Amino acid sequence: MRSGVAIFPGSNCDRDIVVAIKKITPKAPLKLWHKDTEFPNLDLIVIPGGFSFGDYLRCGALAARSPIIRNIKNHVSRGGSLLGICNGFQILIETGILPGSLIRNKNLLFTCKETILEIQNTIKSPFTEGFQIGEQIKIPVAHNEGNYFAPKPLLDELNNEGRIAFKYVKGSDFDNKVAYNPNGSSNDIAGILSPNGKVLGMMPHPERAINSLHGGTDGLRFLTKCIEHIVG
Amino acid sequence: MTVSNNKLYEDNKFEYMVQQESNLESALEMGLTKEEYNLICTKIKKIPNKTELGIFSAMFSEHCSYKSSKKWLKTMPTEASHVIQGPGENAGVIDIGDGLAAIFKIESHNHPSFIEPYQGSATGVGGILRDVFTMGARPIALLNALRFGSASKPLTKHLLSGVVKGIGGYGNCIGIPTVGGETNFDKSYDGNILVNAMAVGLADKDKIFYSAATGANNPVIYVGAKTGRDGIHGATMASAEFTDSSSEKRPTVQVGDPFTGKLLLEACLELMNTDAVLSIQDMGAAGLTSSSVEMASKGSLGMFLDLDLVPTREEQMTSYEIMLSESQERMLMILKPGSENKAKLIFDKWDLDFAVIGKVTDTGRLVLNKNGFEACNIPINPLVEDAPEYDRPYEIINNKKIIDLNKIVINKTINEILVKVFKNPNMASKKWIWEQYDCSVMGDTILSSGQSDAAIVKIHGTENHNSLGKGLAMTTDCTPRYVKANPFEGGMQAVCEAARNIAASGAKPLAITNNLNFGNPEKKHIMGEIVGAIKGISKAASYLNTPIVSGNVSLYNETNGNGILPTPVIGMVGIINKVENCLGVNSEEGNTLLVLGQSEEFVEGWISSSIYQEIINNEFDGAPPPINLENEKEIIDIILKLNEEKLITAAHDISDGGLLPTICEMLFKNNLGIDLNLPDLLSKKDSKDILLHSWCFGEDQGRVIVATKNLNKVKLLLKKYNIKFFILGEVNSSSNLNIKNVTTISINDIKNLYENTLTSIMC
Amino acid sequence: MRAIVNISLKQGVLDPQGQAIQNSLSNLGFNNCNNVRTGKQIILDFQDNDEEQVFKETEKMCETLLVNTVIENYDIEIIKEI
Amino acid sequence: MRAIVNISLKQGVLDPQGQAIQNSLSNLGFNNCNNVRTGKQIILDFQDNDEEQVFKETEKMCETLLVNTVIENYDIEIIKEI
Ligand SMILES: Nc1ncnc2c1ncn2[C@@H]1O[C@H](COP(=O)(O)OP(=O)(O)O)[C@@H](O)[C@H]1O
Ligand SMILES: [Mg+2]
Repeated sequence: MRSGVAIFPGSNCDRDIVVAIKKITPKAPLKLWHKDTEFPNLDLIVIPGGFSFGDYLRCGALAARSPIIRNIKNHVSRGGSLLGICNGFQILIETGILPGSLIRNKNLLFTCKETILEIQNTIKSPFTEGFQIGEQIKIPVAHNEGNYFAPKPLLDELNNEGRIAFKYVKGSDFDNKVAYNPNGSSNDIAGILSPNGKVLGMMPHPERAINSLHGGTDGLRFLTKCIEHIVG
Repeated sequence: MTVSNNKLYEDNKFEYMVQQESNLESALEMGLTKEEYNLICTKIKKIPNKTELGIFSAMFSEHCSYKSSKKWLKTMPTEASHVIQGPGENAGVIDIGDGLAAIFKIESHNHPSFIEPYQGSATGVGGILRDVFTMGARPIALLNALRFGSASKPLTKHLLSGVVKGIGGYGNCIGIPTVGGETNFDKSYDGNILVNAMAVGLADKDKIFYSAATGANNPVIYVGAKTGRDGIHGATMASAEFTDSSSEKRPTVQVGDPFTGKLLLEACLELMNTDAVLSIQDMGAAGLTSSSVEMASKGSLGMFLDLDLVPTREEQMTSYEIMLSESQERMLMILKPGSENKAKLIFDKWDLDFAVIGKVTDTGRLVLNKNGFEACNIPINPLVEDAPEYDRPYEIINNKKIIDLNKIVINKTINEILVKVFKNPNMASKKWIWEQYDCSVMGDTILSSGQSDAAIVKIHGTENHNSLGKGLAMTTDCTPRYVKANPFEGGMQAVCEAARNIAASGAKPLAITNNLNFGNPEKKHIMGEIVGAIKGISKAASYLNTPIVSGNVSLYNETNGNGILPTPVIGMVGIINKVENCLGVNSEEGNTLLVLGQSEEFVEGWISSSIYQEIINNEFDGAPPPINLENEKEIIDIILKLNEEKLITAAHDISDGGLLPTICEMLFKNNLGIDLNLPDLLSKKDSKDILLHSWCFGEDQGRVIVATKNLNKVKLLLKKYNIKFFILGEVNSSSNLNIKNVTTISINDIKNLYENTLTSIMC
Repeated sequence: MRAIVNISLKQGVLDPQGQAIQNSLSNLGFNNCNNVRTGKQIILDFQDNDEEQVFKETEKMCETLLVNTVIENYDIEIIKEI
Repeated sequence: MRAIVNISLKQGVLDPQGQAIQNSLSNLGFNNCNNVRTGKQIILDFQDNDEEQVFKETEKMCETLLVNTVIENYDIEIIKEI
């Protein structure tokens, strides 16, 4: 699988996602710099977490106007898979690739906690194909602006089209380290898909759950299945 | 040197003014004394102009010169075979094997955080990170030691929430995990909060960068953010006692920009990967002044700077302002001649300013040009070597009172006391704080806040087929009330608790950074606290072979004459060879809990200066628990030994609150219970017996509780090494802490208090 | 010449910060205020002195970057003399 | 009655956000703008209809909560008809 990680000057989870992908496939992802206007065709591009341009103005707003974005849009129209994690999700929203908006957490606090996600989508997507609807995975969040907000018609549309990838749930091994809907998202939304299922934006960080000692290994399981299904 | 030139006057009135001769009055205004002013005039053989005087005043400030503490700092143990660089550089450096070095330091941003909690604490984090990456290290973890006034005050809430937001705002954005720290509340901090931030980084042992200037004519480079009028005279402010009128100094607040900080971090590390950098120094307190003077002085050289070439953010800045600005995210470097273009490309890539602003000289003088005129020409030596060093009179006051147990009127049951303990924000969980910190970015965090006595961060890339890798353990500790009661014992205690915490996480203690926060050193008893604490820290540090490799001093933490509790914070770093062997505090069903360092015969716990004593009497009183260094070392060694043999699964040191609260903390996570054994001597006592209470809540040092699945093997080993121990009981699923014939305590109820006390204060 | 862009949230968009401010205000005893909303201001200084030109350029900046028109409204104010 | 509080950074206080926006604008080809500063707006709706009263109350709110007077300036605008 040929993958790439888009790096903005304030990205800070770029190394983490590279480490995670390298645990799964031998081929290291290509590092794509935000000023790059050309790169080879790829199967998967990941936009990692961080604070792309300091998150000034609006999270992801300045990044969404970088030169690399046009190529990322081309990648999507070629049918490539695209995963935006945390700030990456915010960037996807700002580019218009995914709909809605991500606003300040309801409690106005940066929140770093584990969450339990339930797989929800009914449309086919390489990102969740390896899971049953209703399956749960434990993945941490760490963000200030992850409160998914959309007008009712859009929420209905996402729901009806089966494009809500994950919801925050209380889960079975819920304990005090785990937060249920830590940011106040509408309908407990933690991640959404594009109409063709090939673009996923999610607030939680799967690349931070790849180690049995810290955060568990559900993130590794999730990313492994994603990669398996993207390769086909 | 006075410039009475019309052209200069027309071009820039203000520059003209700062190039005028100073007088005593201006010296006093800048915080210098008359003696210091006279000394300056004599040493430089002229009357300084105002820019020159400003430079002296910054360098002579307590903050830069350590004039009150230097004499005593020199007495600290700073050497060991694993120390690569002790105090004197931007941060301390120790050898951690495999060709790697750990680089770390702690620093205070107390005064700025009181004035503007968000920006003050954010710039504190930015500053300490620069200290670490200036030396070539990639920062891998942040910690913070915080002290606030009474938790019930609205001002405390405002300050705490701003400080936590600021620390998170910077650390989360730049992408370095905040993994631990400590937080205390006490009314003595009402007018002077303490915000100490610690950063830990990693570098290749043979690729460490220092600040000494080298080679006359080598180019001096300015990189990073532009210079504005931020924080001018911040260093002097940080050295002046607060009065109510200090709110007038407010516009000098510096604003942190973690995004630019991140760019600077990446650009510097990228440049350090080439061979271009000869020496490098961050611009911290007193900005361009202290960075240029320190570089030149350490290299026994001089420096010429053309201030017209300094990238500025504001119009018409004077030489005085440029030299004293404390704008953040800036660095000064000396490059190998000819490598300027290569370096500039890297800074262009990261969209940062890059300017050649001068050169190294062999004159031993600091010469500055502004608007084509010489704005400053002074010898470097007096700025550093002749900086005043005071031998301030001191008196060490010890509270020797040992509370007579028989005189204690017990007015509460054990349950009620336990409730009081966990309703105390000092004892309750700090999760409201640490959940606002990104603790897992960089993907190497193994244990962070709330999981273990010390945080553990994996050393990236050390994993191999038989281990998940090596890790660094880190903690900050200080119990100010002990230091107040007896500075020497309190100083030792802080070191020992830190070392115990490192060991309880499964790691070997290695070295110390320290932040000495005290009141006004011109008062004899405060100076006594400083001297006593330094002596105590030194004694314990050398006994445990954990030398002091870096640190920071913050004095004059007083408002209207009320000083803070003496707070010498110890930041300690240790190493664990296999992170999978790390230890947390949480026990599991079926574990046996044992307390090490205490025997069956031990019943009379140390109540003086304890939390228990405060609960009973509403105020702290009495001597702190004594420290026995031999015992401390024994306990540390045995924990490491037990862990090496894989005989224990959790460990938690007994500190504030004593035995019973410590046991509770080991049961919380999994809602477990225990039938607690009592020593024979206590088994027939009734529930209001003072010995029973002192056994439960005494704060005797040198004790750690461990959890094991292998009681017999543990006992054998403990006997072999002659370690005192007492078996507390087996952990069960009942969720009750049961003391036979005395009481039953619901762990769930206590846990609720523990978890929610701080949150309910803050929300 | 200066352009001031006032950006506010569209009707119906959740404003957690405004809500939090309103709560704090009422905790502090300010009870007369029945709604709080937050907005942003961006102040742009131009060398250009042609009002229409500056207005048009600012409008374009708003549409391309400054404003998230999905959830935000804006208006532009031009100040000739700074 | 409505009170609009415009909050801006004091002269000389670093505005990293403004700088980042300015950079981004110039990368997008907007080169005529030579300085960008950011500010906040807080819009308060009152039941009260006494202009002086509302102004005074808003001023008090600014000093106690809304404005960080260490680094920010503010002005208050009263709008009678919303
Ligand atoms: N300001 C803070 N930032 C991060 N973690 C904190 C902070 N204050 C306390 N903690 C965490 O809370 C836990 C308990 O702290 P403390 O009571 O000081 O522990 P101990 O007594 O074992 O030293 C530790 O894990 C510590 O790292
Ligand atoms: Mg402690």
